[in-house]
Amino acid sequence: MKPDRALLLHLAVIAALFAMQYVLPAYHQGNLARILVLATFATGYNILFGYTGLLSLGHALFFAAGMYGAGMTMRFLDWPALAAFPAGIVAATLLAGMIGALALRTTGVAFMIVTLMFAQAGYLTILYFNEFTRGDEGFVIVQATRNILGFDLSNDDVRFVAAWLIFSVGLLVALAVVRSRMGRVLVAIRENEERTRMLGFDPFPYKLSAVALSGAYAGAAGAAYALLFGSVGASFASIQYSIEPLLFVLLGGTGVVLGPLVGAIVIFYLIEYAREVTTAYLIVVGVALVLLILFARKGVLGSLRRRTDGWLP
Amino acid sequence: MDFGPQLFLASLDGMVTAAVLALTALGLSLVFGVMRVVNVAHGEFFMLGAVIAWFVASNIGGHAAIGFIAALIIAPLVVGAIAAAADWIVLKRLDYEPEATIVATIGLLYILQQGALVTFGPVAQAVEPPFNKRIEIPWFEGANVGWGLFTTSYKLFVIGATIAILIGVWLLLSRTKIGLVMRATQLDRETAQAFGIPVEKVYALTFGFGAALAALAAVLIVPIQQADYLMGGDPLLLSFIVVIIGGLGSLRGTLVAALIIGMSDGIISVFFTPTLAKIIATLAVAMVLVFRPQGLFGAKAQ
Amino acid sequence: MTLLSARNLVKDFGGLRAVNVEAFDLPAGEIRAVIGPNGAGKTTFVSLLCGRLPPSSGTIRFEDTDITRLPAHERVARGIAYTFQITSIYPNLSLLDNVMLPAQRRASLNGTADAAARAAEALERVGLTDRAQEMAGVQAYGHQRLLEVAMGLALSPKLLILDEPTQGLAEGEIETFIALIRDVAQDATVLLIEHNMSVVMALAERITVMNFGEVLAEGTPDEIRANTDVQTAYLGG
Amino acid sequence: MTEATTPDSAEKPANESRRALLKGAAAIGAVAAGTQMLPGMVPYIQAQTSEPIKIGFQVHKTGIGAAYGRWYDRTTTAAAQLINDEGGINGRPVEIIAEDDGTDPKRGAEVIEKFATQHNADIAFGTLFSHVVIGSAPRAGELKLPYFVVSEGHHVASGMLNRYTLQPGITDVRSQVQSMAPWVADNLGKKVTMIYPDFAFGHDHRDYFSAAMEAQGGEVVAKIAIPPTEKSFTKYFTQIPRDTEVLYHVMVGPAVLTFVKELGEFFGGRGPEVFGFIDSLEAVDMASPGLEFLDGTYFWEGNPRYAGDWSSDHDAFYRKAVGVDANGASVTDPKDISTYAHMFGCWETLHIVKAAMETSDYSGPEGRAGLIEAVENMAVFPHSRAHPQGDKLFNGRTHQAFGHQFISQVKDEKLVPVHRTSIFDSYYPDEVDYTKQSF
Repeated sequence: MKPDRALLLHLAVIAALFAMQYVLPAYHQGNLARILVLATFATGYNILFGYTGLLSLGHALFFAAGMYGAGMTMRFLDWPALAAFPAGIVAATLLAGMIGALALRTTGVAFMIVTLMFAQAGYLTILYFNEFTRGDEGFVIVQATRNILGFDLSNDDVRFVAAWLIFSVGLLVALAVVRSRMGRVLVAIRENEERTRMLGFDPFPYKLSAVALSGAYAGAAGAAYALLFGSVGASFASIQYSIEPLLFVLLGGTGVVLGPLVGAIVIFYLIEYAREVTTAYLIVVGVALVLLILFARKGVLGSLRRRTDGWLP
Repeated sequence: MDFGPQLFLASLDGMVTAAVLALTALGLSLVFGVMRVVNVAHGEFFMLGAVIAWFVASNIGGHAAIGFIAALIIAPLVVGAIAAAADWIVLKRLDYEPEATIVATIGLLYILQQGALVTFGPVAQAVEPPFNKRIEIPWFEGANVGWGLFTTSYKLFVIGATIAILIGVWLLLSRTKIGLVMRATQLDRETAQAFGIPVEKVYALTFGFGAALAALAAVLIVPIQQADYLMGGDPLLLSFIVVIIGGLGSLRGTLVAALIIGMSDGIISVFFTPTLAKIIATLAVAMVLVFRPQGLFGAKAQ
Repeated sequence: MTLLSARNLVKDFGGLRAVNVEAFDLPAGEIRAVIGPNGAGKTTFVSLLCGRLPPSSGTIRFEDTDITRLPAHERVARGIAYTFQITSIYPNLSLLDNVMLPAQRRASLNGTADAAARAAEALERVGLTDRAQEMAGVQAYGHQRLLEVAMGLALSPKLLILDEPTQGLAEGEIETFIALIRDVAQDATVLLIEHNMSVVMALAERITVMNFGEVLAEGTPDEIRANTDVQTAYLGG
Repeated sequence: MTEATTPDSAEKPANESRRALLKGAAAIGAVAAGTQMLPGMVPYIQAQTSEPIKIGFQVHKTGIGAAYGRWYDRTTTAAAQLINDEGGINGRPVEIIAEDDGTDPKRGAEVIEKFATQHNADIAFGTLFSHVVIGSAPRAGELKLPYFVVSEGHHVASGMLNRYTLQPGITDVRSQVQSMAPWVADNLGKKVTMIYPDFAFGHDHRDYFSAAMEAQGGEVVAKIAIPPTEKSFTKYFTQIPRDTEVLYHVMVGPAVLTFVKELGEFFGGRGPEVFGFIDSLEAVDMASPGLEFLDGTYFWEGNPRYAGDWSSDHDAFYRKAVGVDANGASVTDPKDISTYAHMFGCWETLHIVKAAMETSDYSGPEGRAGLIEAVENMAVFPHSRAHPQGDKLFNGRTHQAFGHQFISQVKDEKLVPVHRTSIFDSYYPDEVDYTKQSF
């Protein structure tokens, strides 16, 4: 039997990322931990946008749901981190499922605006209940409680490994999903929804699953962010955090499993270097979006894939 | 304060909000109606209008009115030109494909906002109003306490100027050739093209005009608020709400909705906290799109 | 045995009555052609049958079950397959992936694990096996039409609805196509909208003629050929 | 100007921290009298050979905090310049490494990380807005990077943060607010309506001022919260009850000028006494058109913006060093108004860092714990060039400084101090003891 080239490639990437902690200086190791958490967020977003063709502008809400799901259970119910993390994922998945069920009654531009509006309402809700959420100011998750099975998540090396682990699991799950029957149907819905319906597939549960799954990824990333970096706040629910995963996916390559990772790394360091030059570093985000949409719709890996006979999943 | 005057003052404040919102949302609605483009950068055109007004006013000496009038002319023209250029350089090449244009206008949003940060700076700046006389409202309350019962001449001017501009826009759209061409393009792009209408130019013009309306609204409001590079977010969100509740692309619906949303922004804050009001409004927008996509005031589409 | 029947089937678009069919019966095993001038409501009619459009009123029965309210995908599950008039394939997927989807659907409906074999067989039947790994979007038009049919076949339908399958095909391709449909008809009922009368005459056992949304006539090819109403309708009389 | 005296002993709670403070207070006089000390006396030879001490400066260059950031930046640069001119710290020059935090908590944390691991900064310092401090402090604690904030938020002393986060250079909201209440109740009125921004900072105002006012026998008759993103305000003012004797206002963000203008138009020269926090007008010219109504109203000031006979020589020196004129504006641009009531905190904090590094003989990152202990052991900051705002007491357990507050009245478009509170007016019981936390 032929070796599974795609699986081997992804495992190699995962191994290489792990090795990075021995190579990178502390500062870049810290950056990479952050990037991996955000890339996990974007990997889920890619399942929805890249593979299913649904462009959401509201995923910050699910990221925040994960963050608050973990943060609030720890703050008010004194849950241990080990329980708070899945609580964040569950909160985000349920929320994504509910909002998906409503938003999926619309398509295209309306879907984008509906998701945007729900996310905005969510953001305002966090501000509204600021007696509990501490609103924009946010709150700190006490360092002593941030440990799982005796591992101190605030330790730089543990944090890196935790971020790497979450990303790796997310990446392999994404790979499995897109290569499964379900993944094939998601792509079919993206390519031609009407045709897919007439082949006997009901698109709705597939699309809903994609929304919920991407919500679960967002929730995992948000909960991980809270646990690894210790602070929870409303600004993580703002529109900027809905645009980030979109940007990562567009740049890295829509509908390529490794795309979001590439996108997150490139954008992170682009902004990092832009900061040295100007205070208006976010202009990088704007220019990148416009150039990508004009000239490189498939992103870095999307273009690469075309030259590799499309075996890259 | 008694309930009567309290409601009256809130309504007056709401009228000013509604006026500015009507102009801004009209621009967004026009662009969506004619071009089917959802312009996420619309709030940044509003911001640019305010920022340019500050540049103009602070570089022209003399009485505040001179700077203000100059800004009233220059800001919409400059912003319109920038928008038309953005249409020509970016949106046209995307062939106005809906999702791609949204992504592109998000990019534009960042470019304009960060551009303003570089040129204008991060600190809010005030523009002096041409006139701003406090006008007592003859309303007797209890022992005839005077404070609080007032409006200003400039607020009344904003309301009046907006009505004048809206009438102007209506005349432009209904009585002039350019308005006819825009409406024809809105109805059917292909047919319009077949009849020799230069659709691309109409689009650039429409996009510029929509942005100019936002800029104009900003120039009107900046003397009683302030210019600030992050000010585009709120008008964008509110315009979205107005345009969607009013029915996408329906100009009449947009105006009605602007009046309702603007007025209620003032009046709701008498009863509820404004954050709660905004939560309700955004959820309402989402629900309208989900269950009644033609808007609350639009006719049922076929 | 009647496989599919429709009674008082009406579809209105605003004020326009696009379809108004009092009675339509399709026996199992038959090859039926639906013909009629442009705008006669043929595509709308079959769209009602396969569930792409909901009817304004009336009933549709399939294998003695009322399917009027069933969504399209459930009708597909029951054995109704539809191929589009305007080629509707997945241009960015390989031919094999295109047929894998319906094959996978049928396999999971049947509770079997033979999706890959089904897909291969469907491509084999339309003669596209050699191109299985190529992208669908870059294929010649004729091959795309065949792929469209193969996607229908991979569903192993009881009823295959073909909407103008030969439109735009070359002479030689049409010959192949006719042979293919004869082969398919051995174990499926075929409902065919077709403009090319030679194809209709070569394949159809019975013909339904539509005009202004209504059934104008129905009968064997010979009967239809002789029908003056049909001649008037076609000639614009 | 009236000067609050230390309240007589009958009112004093006899707790231990209180006693410690009083001891410190007694010491102030002694230290201040004894010294005008040391600048330039540090060994010169060492300075030639040593690496600079790197201070990571987290600053709001962009985002809603930019007006503050600009002046925090200038103040910090001036302070570092002075310290270097006088021989640096332990003979080593100070290098300020400024990074924009975008007034964003996530970026704030990244900036802290960058200081610790990329720039190898000795300490981090700076920033005002609470959410950035709260987003950054956990990282500082984990990276064991001393983090000196100039935020005036109550989050340090409330115990929310950690041992590595300190606020020795500026007083916090709780003490500012609480020390205003007696004067307001005695001089302006007992029925107060509060207007404040609807987030944690405003809620601290609401909660602590209400409590303090009640303790004075006063009453808060209405509490009006305004979302920080609001652009027009008259509709909120209509909720001010007619029997209000004092209107208490505090606002932040880019719309502060609009806020104050509309307030003035609303009252039209009549209405209740008005008492505000200068936050409502930081970086805003008192002579702006539309602010005429402010004449005669009162403001809290952390440090008086206008120079006058109330100004000390220390303040004059500091003012000149930062480049601020007698009206609180930039010496190069009279329209560029400083955030004078807050920014002294940067100056004073850097001097505290210098003093603590010298006490603990700080020579590198391994000395960070010692540095923090040195700060914790400080109790008194005498009024001096290093502390131009006035003398302060520092509570090492809560990592928070306590100092004098000013109440100024607007006269002829200038702020004239009329009252300076006692340090003890601002004191409250400990809510945390950071010294019990391990390093």
